Amino acid sequence: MDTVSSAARPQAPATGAPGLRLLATLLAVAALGAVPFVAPTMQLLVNLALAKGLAVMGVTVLLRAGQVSFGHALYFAVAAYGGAFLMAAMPGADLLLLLVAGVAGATLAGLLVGLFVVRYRGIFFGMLNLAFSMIFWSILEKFYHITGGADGIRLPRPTVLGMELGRGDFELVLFYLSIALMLGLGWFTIRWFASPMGQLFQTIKTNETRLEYLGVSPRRALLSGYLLSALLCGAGGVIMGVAQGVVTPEYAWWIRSGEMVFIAVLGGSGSVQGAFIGALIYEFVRTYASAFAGDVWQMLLGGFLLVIILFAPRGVIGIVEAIGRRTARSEDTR
Amino acid sequence: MNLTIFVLALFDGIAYAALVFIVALGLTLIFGVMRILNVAHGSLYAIGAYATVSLTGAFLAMGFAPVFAFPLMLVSAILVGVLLGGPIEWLLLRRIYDKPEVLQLLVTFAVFMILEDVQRLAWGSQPYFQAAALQALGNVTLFGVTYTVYQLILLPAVALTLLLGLRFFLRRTVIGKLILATTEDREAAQSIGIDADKVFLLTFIVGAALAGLGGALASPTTSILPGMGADMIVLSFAVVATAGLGQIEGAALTALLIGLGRSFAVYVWPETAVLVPYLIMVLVLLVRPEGLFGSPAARKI
Amino acid sequence: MKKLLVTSALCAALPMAASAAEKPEALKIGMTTFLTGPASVFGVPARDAAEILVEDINANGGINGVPVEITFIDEGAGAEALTSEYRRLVESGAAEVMFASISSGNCQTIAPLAEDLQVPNFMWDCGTQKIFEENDYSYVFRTQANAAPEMLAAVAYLLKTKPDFTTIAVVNQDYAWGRDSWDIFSTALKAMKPDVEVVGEFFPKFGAPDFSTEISRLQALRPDVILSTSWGGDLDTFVQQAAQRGLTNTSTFVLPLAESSLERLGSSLPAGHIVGARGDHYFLHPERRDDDDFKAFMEKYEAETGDVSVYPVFHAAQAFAALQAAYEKAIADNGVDWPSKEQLVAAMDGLEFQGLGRPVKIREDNQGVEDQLMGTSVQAGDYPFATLENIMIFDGDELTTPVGEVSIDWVGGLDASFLDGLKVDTFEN
Amino acid sequence: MSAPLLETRNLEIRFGGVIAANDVSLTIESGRNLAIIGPNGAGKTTFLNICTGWLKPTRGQVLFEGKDITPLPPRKIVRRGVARAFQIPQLFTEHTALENLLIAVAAREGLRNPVRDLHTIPERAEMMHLLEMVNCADVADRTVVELSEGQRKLVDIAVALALRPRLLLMDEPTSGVASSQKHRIMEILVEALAQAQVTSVFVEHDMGIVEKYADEVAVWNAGNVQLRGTPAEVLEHPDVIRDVIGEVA
Repeated sequence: MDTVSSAARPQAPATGAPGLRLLATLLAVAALGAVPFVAPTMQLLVNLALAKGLAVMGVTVLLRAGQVSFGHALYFAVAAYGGAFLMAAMPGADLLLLLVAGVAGATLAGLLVGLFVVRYRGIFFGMLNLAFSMIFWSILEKFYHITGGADGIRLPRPTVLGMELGRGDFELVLFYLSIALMLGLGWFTIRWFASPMGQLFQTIKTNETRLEYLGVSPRRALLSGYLLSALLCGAGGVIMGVAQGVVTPEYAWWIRSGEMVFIAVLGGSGSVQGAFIGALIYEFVRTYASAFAGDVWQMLLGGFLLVIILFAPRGVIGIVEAIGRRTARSEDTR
Repeated sequence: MNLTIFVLALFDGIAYAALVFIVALGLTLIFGVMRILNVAHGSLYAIGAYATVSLTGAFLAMGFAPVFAFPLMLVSAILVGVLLGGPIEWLLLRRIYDKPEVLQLLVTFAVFMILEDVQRLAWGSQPYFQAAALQALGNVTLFGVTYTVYQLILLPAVALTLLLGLRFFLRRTVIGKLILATTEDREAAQSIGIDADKVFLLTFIVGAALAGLGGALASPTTSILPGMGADMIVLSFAVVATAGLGQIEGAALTALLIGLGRSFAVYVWPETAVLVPYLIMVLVLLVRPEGLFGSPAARKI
Repeated sequence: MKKLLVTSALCAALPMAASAAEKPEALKIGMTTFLTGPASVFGVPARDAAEILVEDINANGGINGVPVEITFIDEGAGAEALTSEYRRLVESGAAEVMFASISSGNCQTIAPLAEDLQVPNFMWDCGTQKIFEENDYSYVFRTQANAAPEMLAAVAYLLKTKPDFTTIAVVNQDYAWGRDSWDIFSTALKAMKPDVEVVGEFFPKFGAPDFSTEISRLQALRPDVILSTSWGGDLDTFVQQAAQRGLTNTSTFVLPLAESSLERLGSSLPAGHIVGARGDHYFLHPERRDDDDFKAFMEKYEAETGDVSVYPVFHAAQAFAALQAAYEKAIADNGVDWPSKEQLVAAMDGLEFQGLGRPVKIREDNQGVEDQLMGTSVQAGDYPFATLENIMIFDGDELTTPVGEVSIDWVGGLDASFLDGLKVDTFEN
Repeated sequence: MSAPLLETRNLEIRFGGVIAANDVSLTIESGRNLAIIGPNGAGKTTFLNICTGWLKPTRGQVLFEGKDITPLPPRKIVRRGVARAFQIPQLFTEHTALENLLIAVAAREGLRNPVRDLHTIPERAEMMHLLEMVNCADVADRTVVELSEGQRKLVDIAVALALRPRLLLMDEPTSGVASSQKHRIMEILVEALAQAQVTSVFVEHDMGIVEKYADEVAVWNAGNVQLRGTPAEVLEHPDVIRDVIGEVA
């Protein structure tokens, strides 16, 4: 089962394009960084979008190996609930400890489930991930006395480097931590894709037989990428949980996993920048569509994705790059 | 776990399994032929339920007898199949057969999101309750427990008829053979003159109609409210994957397995009732990676 | 100095000691309710009532001349969307006072958030008693009762009208309200009737569309009494499916929140089942149904929605009555044109107000004290749905957990004699 | 004399009644390139699949350098020094020719650095040299889908060579290539094998190729080796002319 990311494979960039892309990325990051000052009311929304973008990056990693998981909200929820339980056990816990614990929990869950699901491909891989996330969802939903049941658990504000911050300062710290995570984990993922391990992982998409005949177990190669995807989803989960202040079983619901795949393809399947662009678009449409067009944000997004799939399979990032190349070309000819 | 409890769990399980099977049947048929896991199946199920409740309500208001609810169920199923199933395949899916599997899946996910809002715009968000068909058949008491004839007898009977009917249709009729041929090998089928496009359109309409029928049959047993599609479809995924993708007979057995599993869980350890179907799915796929009835595709080099 | 302030004419000239806020051109409030999902049958009536109440307030000059504007947030969109929308509304200045919420789960999430945002928040409908018992708030108030008096009234009415039952089962929604209300009900019942036997505990999912498996199980268990504190679409589905399979003939149902479903249940709810209303809320309230304000509102509500008022409507009316009374008290206490937030919050202590039932008082632990109405269903024929007979209204003060005590412990310490001492007014219908 | 490079003992495998390998005992000495000829469907490819662990025999053993490798999966056998090239080239279609080799060497070296770009690994020069050896240096940066059938064949072999195997099993290295190109490919191939001191076993139909490039020839028929010897001996043998060459000519 191959996927669209073949189309997203960066062709040999036209002259000047890598500079253009770097410039565009820097501009975008600068714009994001200015949000708390330029548009403070949007800070929470952008922060949630960044958290979702981190998780979507996890799904994008798997798309690069031609695999789609419909259950990665599992790691999103494991990390968020891990953070919530940690705060309940250690009330004064620090934000960074929460992040590390949540991500570690998600990666461990990724190992336990991964050892099982890496034996499968295609629809079975997708559905098995779904099954595990639904098992976790029903545990969260039904074991009320342990997990707080359907109402979820509160995730009170953690301390930052030992300091007890007020709400405004804390949210600013969280916002810039999210941007730092986007840059750090984004850079790592892009480099990892180009690294030997990342390249071996991506060969699962085109020829597992040859991979076996290179002396590499395809399952172990897939597991390496699977763990990274669980880690990224975990990071997103912790940030979302802390930003929201409450974690609910909804975090592990299958539609949230479907959303992540949706956003990955909308933004640009296989592209790290695409994951964040997709997440930002998704959150904006979800929040502001209902302001203009009543409660039809789902229909708008569904229609938007259909247009993308039918006419621009390389997603929004594909469109942006095409425009970038066209302006680059028109400059050359002038 | 005395005998009566065992029998009660059995009856509840069968009634629930019948419904789950009818919905999973359409999903399995579509996947078997078109290799597409139709996420929008859940919305078609819900719209089938809404349509039945509206039609039945209107007919009852005009003074028709409750027994009319049954033919109306078929009408809503056909409406869902033709008015929704047809355009989805013809306008959307037809354009992406060459595209990677994840995109086909996502197109149906996008359609699912669109139809969820269409439901809310058309029928609002408050719950509907229309049990005329169920009440028309009355109750039966077994072991001191009163069951509705509708749930205990009608639903399993319809499920069985659909299973045998579909098997007969696929194996004995010309169109059925065409569909089977296209399932085996689409290129080969086209090379001998089978119009695969027509077969796909027909298959999707039948599959969508089955989803609508599932919703129609479920409508008297439950209150119709937004989100019912999402709950049922995720369960159908479990049934279809456990059976082995595209295996119709397999879907019947796994629906029974999951229906009984869930119902026994309610009696033994209620908290796990929601968990059991997915646990069964994981355990089965652990033992048989291609699903109960799936056949492992030999990897040729 | 205090006496000087009292003479309002004089104080107008004096520079104000407390910092008075200047009169805004509108008092913007936000209200969370269920607009989608199964609970919308419960939340939508409350929204309709709120809109009518705002119209009425603005019709006669608003609050001290300031018109009220209201924005609704849909609780049906889930806890996350609710919290982010709640924050957006408060932080963007689109709401100075918040009414949140219906679901006890959402109340538990919103209360600390409101405290954090320092926005006055009326818990206008949620019932879990844990919020004020687990920590104390200065910006969060409850303008209605909580699970303790509501469950105690149900137990009292059950033991007074059907004292000789032996077995009971429960089917509550699996979330904060369902769990907490059962804890209090069962503790109180065991304390006052130690020989009772609980034969089955079921907690179906919030918003469950189908109860057939639970109903089969209940028919096998044959309990004398079945308690369900579910509400909205869940209660409707449960009762309709139970009636369909004859369970309502073999067991007596105790439904402390069923007043909100009477009209929708129509003929499904037969006679002889115990119905409550989480307070003295009933569209045929024996003491209030002939009062002019009551009749005027009932007619206006029915004209606009085509339905009779249900308890979420009464709770909305109480919240608005409390809002109006608080502002008027704050203005009077501080002799200002418009109170600051601190002044408003201070006025809440011991506030007395009256919605469409008997008067309600806010105690110093910010908990409202409200009398409780219980009755037995009867298909009297003058309405196409069940109405109530053998109505008892219990005094709220005696049933509400004393300030500072934990409900479960206090209720556990009661005994059968507690019933005899209760102040109860009984009405034929 | 050290153990033979590869030895099979009484190999047998059945596919639902059809015997693809019937009591095959064969030894391959290092440095002696062996060609396997025989009618289609005689089980030649199956033999290669058993030797590389893709298929498990119903009976018998496969030994590499004296050690039993029968139960091992292909990846473990490859790690011991056996490599495989395929009749249909098995390449990473979305990667470039050079990247296919770089990935092979990354697998060989077990490179773990998660942030170093594959293109910057020291073995890049070695891989470029390997591409030159197989005469594909000019298409190093073209993705596999853009390559011709012949180029893909050569890159497939180069990928196998990148693992520095001691034994290379090839399935019809020149099939699907224009006959004028066949000899050119074999020359490039034999040259590369000699430089890398790799012994090869290759299935072949073209007797001209066999005669020119094989040190030894084994005739495979009905699931077993019928005859073995130098190309001269085997190709004149009457049975071979009747059963095998008659069919080919």
